[in-house]
Amino acid sequence: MPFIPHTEQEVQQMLATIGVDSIDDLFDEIPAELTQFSLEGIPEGLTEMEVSGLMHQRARQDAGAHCFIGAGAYDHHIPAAVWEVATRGEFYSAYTPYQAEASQGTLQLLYEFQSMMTALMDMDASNASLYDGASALGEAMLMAVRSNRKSKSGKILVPTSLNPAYRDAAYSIVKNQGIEMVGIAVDAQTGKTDLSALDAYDNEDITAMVICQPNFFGVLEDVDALTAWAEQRNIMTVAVVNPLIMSVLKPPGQWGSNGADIACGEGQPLGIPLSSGGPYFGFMCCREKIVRQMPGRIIGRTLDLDGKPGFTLTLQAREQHIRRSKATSNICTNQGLMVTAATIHMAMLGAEGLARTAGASHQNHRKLVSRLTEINGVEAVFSSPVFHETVLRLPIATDQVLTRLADDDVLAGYNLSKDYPELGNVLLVCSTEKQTDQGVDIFVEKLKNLLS
Amino acid sequence: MPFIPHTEQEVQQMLATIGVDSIDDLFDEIPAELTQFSLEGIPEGLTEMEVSGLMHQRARQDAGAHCFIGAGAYDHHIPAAVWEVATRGEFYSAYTPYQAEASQGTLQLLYEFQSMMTALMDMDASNASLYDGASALGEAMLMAVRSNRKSKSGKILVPTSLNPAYRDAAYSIVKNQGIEMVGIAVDAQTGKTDLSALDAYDNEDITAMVICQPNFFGVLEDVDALTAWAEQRNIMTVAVVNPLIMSVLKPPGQWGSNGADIACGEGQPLGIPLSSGGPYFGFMCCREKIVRQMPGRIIGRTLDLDGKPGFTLTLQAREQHIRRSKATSNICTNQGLMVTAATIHMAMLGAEGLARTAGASHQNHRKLVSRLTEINGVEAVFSSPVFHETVLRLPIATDQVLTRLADDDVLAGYNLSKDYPELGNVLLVCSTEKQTDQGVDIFVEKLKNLLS
Amino acid sequence: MLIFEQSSSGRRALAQSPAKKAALDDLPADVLRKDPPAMPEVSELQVVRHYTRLSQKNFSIDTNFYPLGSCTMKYNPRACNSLVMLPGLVDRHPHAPDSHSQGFLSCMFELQEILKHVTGMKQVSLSPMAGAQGEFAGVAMIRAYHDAKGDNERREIIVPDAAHGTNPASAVMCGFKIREIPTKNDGDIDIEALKEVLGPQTAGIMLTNPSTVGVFERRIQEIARLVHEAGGLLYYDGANLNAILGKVRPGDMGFDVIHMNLHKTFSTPHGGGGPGAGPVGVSERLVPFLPVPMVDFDGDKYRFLTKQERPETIGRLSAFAGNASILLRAYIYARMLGREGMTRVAEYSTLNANYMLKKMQLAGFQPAYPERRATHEFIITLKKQAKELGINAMDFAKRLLDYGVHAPTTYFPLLVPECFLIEPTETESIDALDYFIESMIKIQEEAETQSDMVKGAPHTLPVRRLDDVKAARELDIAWKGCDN
Amino acid sequence: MLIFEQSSSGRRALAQSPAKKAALDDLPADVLRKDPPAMPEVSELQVVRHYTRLSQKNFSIDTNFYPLGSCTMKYNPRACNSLVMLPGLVDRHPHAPDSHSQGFLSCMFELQEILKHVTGMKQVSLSPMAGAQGEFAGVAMIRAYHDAKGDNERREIIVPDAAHGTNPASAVMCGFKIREIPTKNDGDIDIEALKEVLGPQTAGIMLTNPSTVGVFERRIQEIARLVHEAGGLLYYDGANLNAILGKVRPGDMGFDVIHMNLHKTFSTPHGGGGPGAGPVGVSERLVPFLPVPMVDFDGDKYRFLTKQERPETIGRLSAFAGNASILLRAYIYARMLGREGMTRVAEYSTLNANYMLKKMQLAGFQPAYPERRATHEFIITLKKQAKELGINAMDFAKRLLDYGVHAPTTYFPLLVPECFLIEPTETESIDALDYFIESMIKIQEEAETQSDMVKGAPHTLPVRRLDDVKAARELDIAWKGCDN
Ligand SMILES: Cc1ncc(COP(=O)(O)O)c(C=O)c1O
Ligand SMILES: Cc1ncc(COP(=O)(O)O)c(C=O)c1O
Repeated sequence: MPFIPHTEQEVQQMLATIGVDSIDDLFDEIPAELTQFSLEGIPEGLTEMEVSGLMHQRARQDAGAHCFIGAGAYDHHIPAAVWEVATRGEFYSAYTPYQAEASQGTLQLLYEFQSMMTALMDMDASNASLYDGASALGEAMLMAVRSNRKSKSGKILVPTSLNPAYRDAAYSIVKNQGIEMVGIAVDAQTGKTDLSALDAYDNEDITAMVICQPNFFGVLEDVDALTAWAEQRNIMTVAVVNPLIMSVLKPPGQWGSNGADIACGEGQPLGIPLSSGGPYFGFMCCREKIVRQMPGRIIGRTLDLDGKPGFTLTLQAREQHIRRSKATSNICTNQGLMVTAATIHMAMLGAEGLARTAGASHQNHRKLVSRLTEINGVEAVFSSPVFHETVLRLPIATDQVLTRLADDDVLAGYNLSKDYPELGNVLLVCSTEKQTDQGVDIFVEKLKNLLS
Repeated sequence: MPFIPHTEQEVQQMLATIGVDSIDDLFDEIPAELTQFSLEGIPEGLTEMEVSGLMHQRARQDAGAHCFIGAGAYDHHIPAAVWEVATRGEFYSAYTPYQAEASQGTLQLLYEFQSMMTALMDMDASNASLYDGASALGEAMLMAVRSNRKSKSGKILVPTSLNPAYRDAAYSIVKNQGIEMVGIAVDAQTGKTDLSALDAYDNEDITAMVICQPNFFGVLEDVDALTAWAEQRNIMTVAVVNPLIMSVLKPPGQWGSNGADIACGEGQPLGIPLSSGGPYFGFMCCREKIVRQMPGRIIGRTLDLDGKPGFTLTLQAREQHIRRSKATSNICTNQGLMVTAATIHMAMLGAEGLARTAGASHQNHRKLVSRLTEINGVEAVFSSPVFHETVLRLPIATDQVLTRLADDDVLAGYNLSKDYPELGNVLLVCSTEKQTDQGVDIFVEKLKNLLS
Repeated sequence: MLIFEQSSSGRRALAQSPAKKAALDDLPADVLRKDPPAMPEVSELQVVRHYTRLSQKNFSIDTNFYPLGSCTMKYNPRACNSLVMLPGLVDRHPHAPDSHSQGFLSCMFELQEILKHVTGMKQVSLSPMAGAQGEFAGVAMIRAYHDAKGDNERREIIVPDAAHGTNPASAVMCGFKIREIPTKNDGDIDIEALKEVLGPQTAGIMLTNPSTVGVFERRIQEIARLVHEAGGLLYYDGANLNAILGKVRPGDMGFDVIHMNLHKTFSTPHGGGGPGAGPVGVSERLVPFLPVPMVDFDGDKYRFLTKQERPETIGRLSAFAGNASILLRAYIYARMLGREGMTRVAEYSTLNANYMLKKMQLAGFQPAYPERRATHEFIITLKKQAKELGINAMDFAKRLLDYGVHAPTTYFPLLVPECFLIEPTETESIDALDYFIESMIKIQEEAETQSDMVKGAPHTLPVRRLDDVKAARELDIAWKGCDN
Repeated sequence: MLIFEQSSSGRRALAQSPAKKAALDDLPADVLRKDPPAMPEVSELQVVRHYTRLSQKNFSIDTNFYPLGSCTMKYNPRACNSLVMLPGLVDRHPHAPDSHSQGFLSCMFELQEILKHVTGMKQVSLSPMAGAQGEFAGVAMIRAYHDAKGDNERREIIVPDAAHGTNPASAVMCGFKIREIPTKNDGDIDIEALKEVLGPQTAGIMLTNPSTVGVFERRIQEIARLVHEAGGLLYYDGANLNAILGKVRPGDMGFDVIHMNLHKTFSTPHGGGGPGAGPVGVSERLVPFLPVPMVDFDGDKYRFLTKQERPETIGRLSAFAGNASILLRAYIYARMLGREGMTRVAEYSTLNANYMLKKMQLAGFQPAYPERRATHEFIITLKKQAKELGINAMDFAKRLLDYGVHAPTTYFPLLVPECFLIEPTETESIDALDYFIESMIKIQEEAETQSDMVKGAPHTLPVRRLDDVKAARELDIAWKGCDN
């Protein structure tokens, strides 16, 4: 009985208090015919020592490669203090801060998080997180549809340069609500959303438009032009951005003339380890005027009975526990612990540290790409500027390159050919500030050998 | 300037307040000719990311072997909670609890530690730690000499079955104070201290005697007989024990008729990781009547101004910061954090958990030894019962065995031939509860191959 | 003080970012940011000190008894955290090739299997990231099922009035209309009312069992029969799975789809609001629709299954594979529990709840369902205290904080007036339970003799009661600089 | 409540020890324990909760400004902790063969080199486990040196009256007699008095520079010359090395042996009392006597040197190689600082101390050495307050705790009456320094207007002032069961 403190004597005492003979008596309201089954398929319990041995072994199986994969999850340095503080029991094992007086630690931290995110995005308001970047986009689409009362169509323009997993997840989330996602092509030359492709929608009722920065190819979009186009047509703009990179690139709040309406994305680059894809956290920011359409928890600063400042959940009338079927979203549990870490991480790095991290990632990437494209048959697919991620064309099948290099513990990148067969043999490679010269040398050498 | 928060503007403001022009002006009392030197030999600073990469690399260099070495440091399971709680900032970054009111966490924990150690040893008093097992023995010898006022000789009987590193360290510590350590031979057959060898000292003025349980060979000593012999002659007894094993073996407080006078040893098996030999912690317990001779800090329970119980450093008149040259020891900083972990560890395991851990280690060891001694030419050297550690005779040089097996990532044991050349090719092997059948299989297979 | 208010222009944690600033001279000027965001400029020590001190202002399982009903605030084993931080796990990229994923994938596959067995479902997908997303996935599968059959008129989901808010909200997100049915005075749902709303428009029903009022729905088999006969499917909200783990299985009760809250039943951390993990399990007929990715094992290698292999899936719900390292934590916990441990979770959480219920009843507190067994939780109604003493459930809740105990869930489910939903969990000792009951008895005395003091509680926390109205009216949800 | 008082007979943390009990039937009955020790019987959650809550009762660097003079309570980088916990480091056995030790040994060797360079000594041994053991090792080397020359009459060690208690205590442990010399009013030692005690019986002198009164010993070169001329050696107590790191080196000042407190200058944790690390560095003449083990590098492999290779060593001081993973932490810290970082430690700790000194002086507090520069620390004497207001240094110290600031070192060094030895360290921001000064000013006001309140401080901590006399008289140093 791991984790159960009861002694036999205490159990007897408790049963006597209750007035039953056995624990099984407490289950006497359950129909007897439902309790006949076997759990043989579940292994027997292990001690912590045994499970620790097992997990060390499993961990070693997957460990120790040079990783050049990005594609939505980025291996950035995380200060040791971040997770040492974030996993303190008081943060780690607290519930959602419903009892505000007993949760001022988490509440103040979340208020600080909201403040940092609005600063980073240059937006008015931020919520306290959604599940991940992809589902946040789904929620942002729903929010845009709710917010744009002038439009009836529920049509949302989505560039094909959006991460395909985001497209899929968002589609799963919005498809049952009569929303239509309309693909906008990418310029085959530049890798940017094709501005001229928008002409086709000039006179259509479009509810919202998604704009990525950078897009899935690493390419920098003409965010001002795209936003301006949408602004002129009262189309809600939903920015999907890498928040780390917003420390050096123009943030959504400054796009076009008035800025994007909603900004969302994946918070992972802000202090969350790769850990097989989760838990990460989705963030969402918006303009003040549509804050009541925002899904998720929001923390506000207020005063207590003595006039002392304090923090509390606010605008709860948007949420499912108050509004039930009329809520802005069904989300309840969000990604609190991840946000705790991200807040500490952002405080630790500050604007300057984030900018240096983004900058070094990009600089490393230029080195990597220039080394790789020296190899015969390897070339960049798109002509436009990128940020720390590039699509490369390969002379042989991407799959084959990935498998062979993995044998040498080089994880060469993301197989873009799966999602974009029209691009041929293409590989999405990524760099962060953690990239080492030694890692690049090995990558180049192994790839050269394979291709020669 | 990692870890320095000053901005240039603040520096100027501070210098202006002080009334100097530059930071260098603050060093104007240092003779100029002393400041001409170069630090070229020290590398340039690294970021945390860089040093983290470096340490991961260094760690990988030494990782991943099956370890059958004991010889004073034991690879026991440590619950994850132990170090997660012990390294909380409030424990990790506090000083020695001089300001009692601001240190009740550490002080109560240390009181609980003392309580657990006295229970485990069945002694009256415990201090709050010394450096390690070996130096604790040195201190125990000095304490015994101070405590045994009837004896003048300063002669201490020390069995040759004592860990030789303990003997050396204790000697370094006591040698300048006119103390003589007299070796007592071991019975070549049983591996136990030779009781008949004591006859030679029947009529000598002996101040103290050291008794190990188990001894360095893993062999269980006749602690009752040894203690009784000393008691009859008013010789102070200093027990050197493995505290984990005291959960199943008769503790020092119950040896002979009245128990040992002082018990000390290495606390490492109580929740401290191997970590290359330190930090561990030395523990020391004693009878009430000699507690004022004990070195190191002691915590007492008392009341505060309001009559509320609280904890504070007590009997400080023994210590260097009060008594200076007349102190019982020069020790100041001890091993607080290790004791923090050990206290949590002992609370977590309890008497039953410690006993199960010791028991499983021993049971595993019986399996290991029976497997190894099936190999031709491998046999146990001593006939007496051992506890989780055994001296094996090998048909070839121990060094050679160790080196060859290490190539296969089997760390086969401790080379006892170095310290006891008279025993021939001998190896000290050890088991803990973490030993796996798979590990044993590999060990046996590799050794078999080598010897065949 | 906010971390922003500790800023000094130009200060930073120098060890934490690259020593040199990159030029970015390959990028066009108009994509670059002009002014840096107004973020804190502080030292590493300031950060550590600030957030360490903030943390101390929280109640948490690690520091307090936390009997928050419906939330299963049980001990979160620290090993689950430290082991997922091992190199190889913490730094595995979600797109790592299969060759570098077997360790991780084997854990995921085995977790799928364990959850399958303990719920009695046919197959499990781990990808939903919390309970509500599990609900969404489950209801979406119900819709996909009917749609696949061309049964397009089934657009109603039935939920009891006591249901958690996420149930109707999730159903609406799947495009359904909600039909609410009442709960009877004995805590079971009103089957007559159910019969009335069932029909060809019925897509399904969402139930929690034990229900949110803390009792086991006794006529579950009849309900299942009725719903199935009407052509609907049954959804099981697994928030209360702790009560029955290993004792009775949703699959055997007749449910077609279930989500589990691993952050409740499988003890992954709540983290001040998340993350969770809400795997879904299904009966045979819903298997094709499970969300992707799932993990498959061919006896030799583990691999992900995606839309390619599972064309009828409702799709993916996240960019990668859900809250992977929360799933890993749950896996570690499940392996430590093992088969026997699972059953004991239900047994001892139920024992604790019934013990508390009985002792509180003896102390004069009024159970909402006095004739019923408690499950892993139970409800006390404080309506008498509210009426006679003017001390309501909120007042009791706030005063409990002064006693160092986190308040139970208050005002949920709403149908019980002045309700206290109390869930002790199996990891709490009798001492903690007794301390809670003693505290309640003391507060009752205080309510009778010094009611103003109780109404003014808490008195010993970092803040007293907060002005929620002001918070919503004068919205201050982000720091706007020193001038504000 | 003690953890013992939360016990219940038979309760335990079941995940934490083997599921089966071994028989031990191979062992003779008389060596076995009859009754289990009376230790706590508690659950895993109880342990975590108890010690988490206890921790919150501590002041610490991570939660409070901690200007404890002579103790260098600077920020302890968390990376130093987490990196030494990596598999490969945390589980390396001290007797692992060289083939499995190169990672660890290379760190140790490089640390030896760094410490050598920054102190200006010829060679360094890392093995002493704290400052006091470093002192012991150093003085033992002085003795070994004289003994090796047959100079057996040198049995006196000179220490200033302001020296830390460990200095005389360590010298006595090496069999020396202590000669104390006074400190002058300007904080330097009295060189005339020194001359008087020097002679053929002089083994050496132990100095701290900057001294424990917080000033730099200006005539250090003259002192070195005098002591050397008398045939003695100079010992440097490195507790205050933070003040001069990279600015001036003990080796250049003429010292023959130095210990460093890595838990001060190199920011390894104090851990509520330790562990520390007290490496020793020596000048040419003491090299043969350094304690073992040391680490050697032949350009290819790293290895330990022991008595075999170093026959004149004073021996080993621990069972293995000292506080190895504290040394690793110091190594990590040293690598992050780098060459430039070292110097800045001294510069900014000195800047902070001088700034505080000046501001406190302006606020009316009385420096002990008003004519002198502060080094990394300085002394304020509160004798005026004690005399005129009846509020002494202890009262100020206790009241500071109510302000959330740890008290400076009080009553050390003893020669300054009502002394406050204040060491801010370089990692504290001007805000923290200003807050301390403001608090002191407020306490001064309180002392003038509500002195009883100050004398009764602290008021906001878990306990008020404790009865130390009772603690020593009615000794209660171990829990004796519930009956007590
Ligand atoms: C009964 C019930 N259903 C559903 C949920 C939603 O789960 P989650 O918060 O993980 O989204 C909860 C959580 O509080 C709950 O208590
Ligand atoms: C001046 C001085 N010397 C020596 C020491 C002793 O160092 P340790 O506590 O590491 O033994 C100290 C520690 O407080 C000190 O301040």
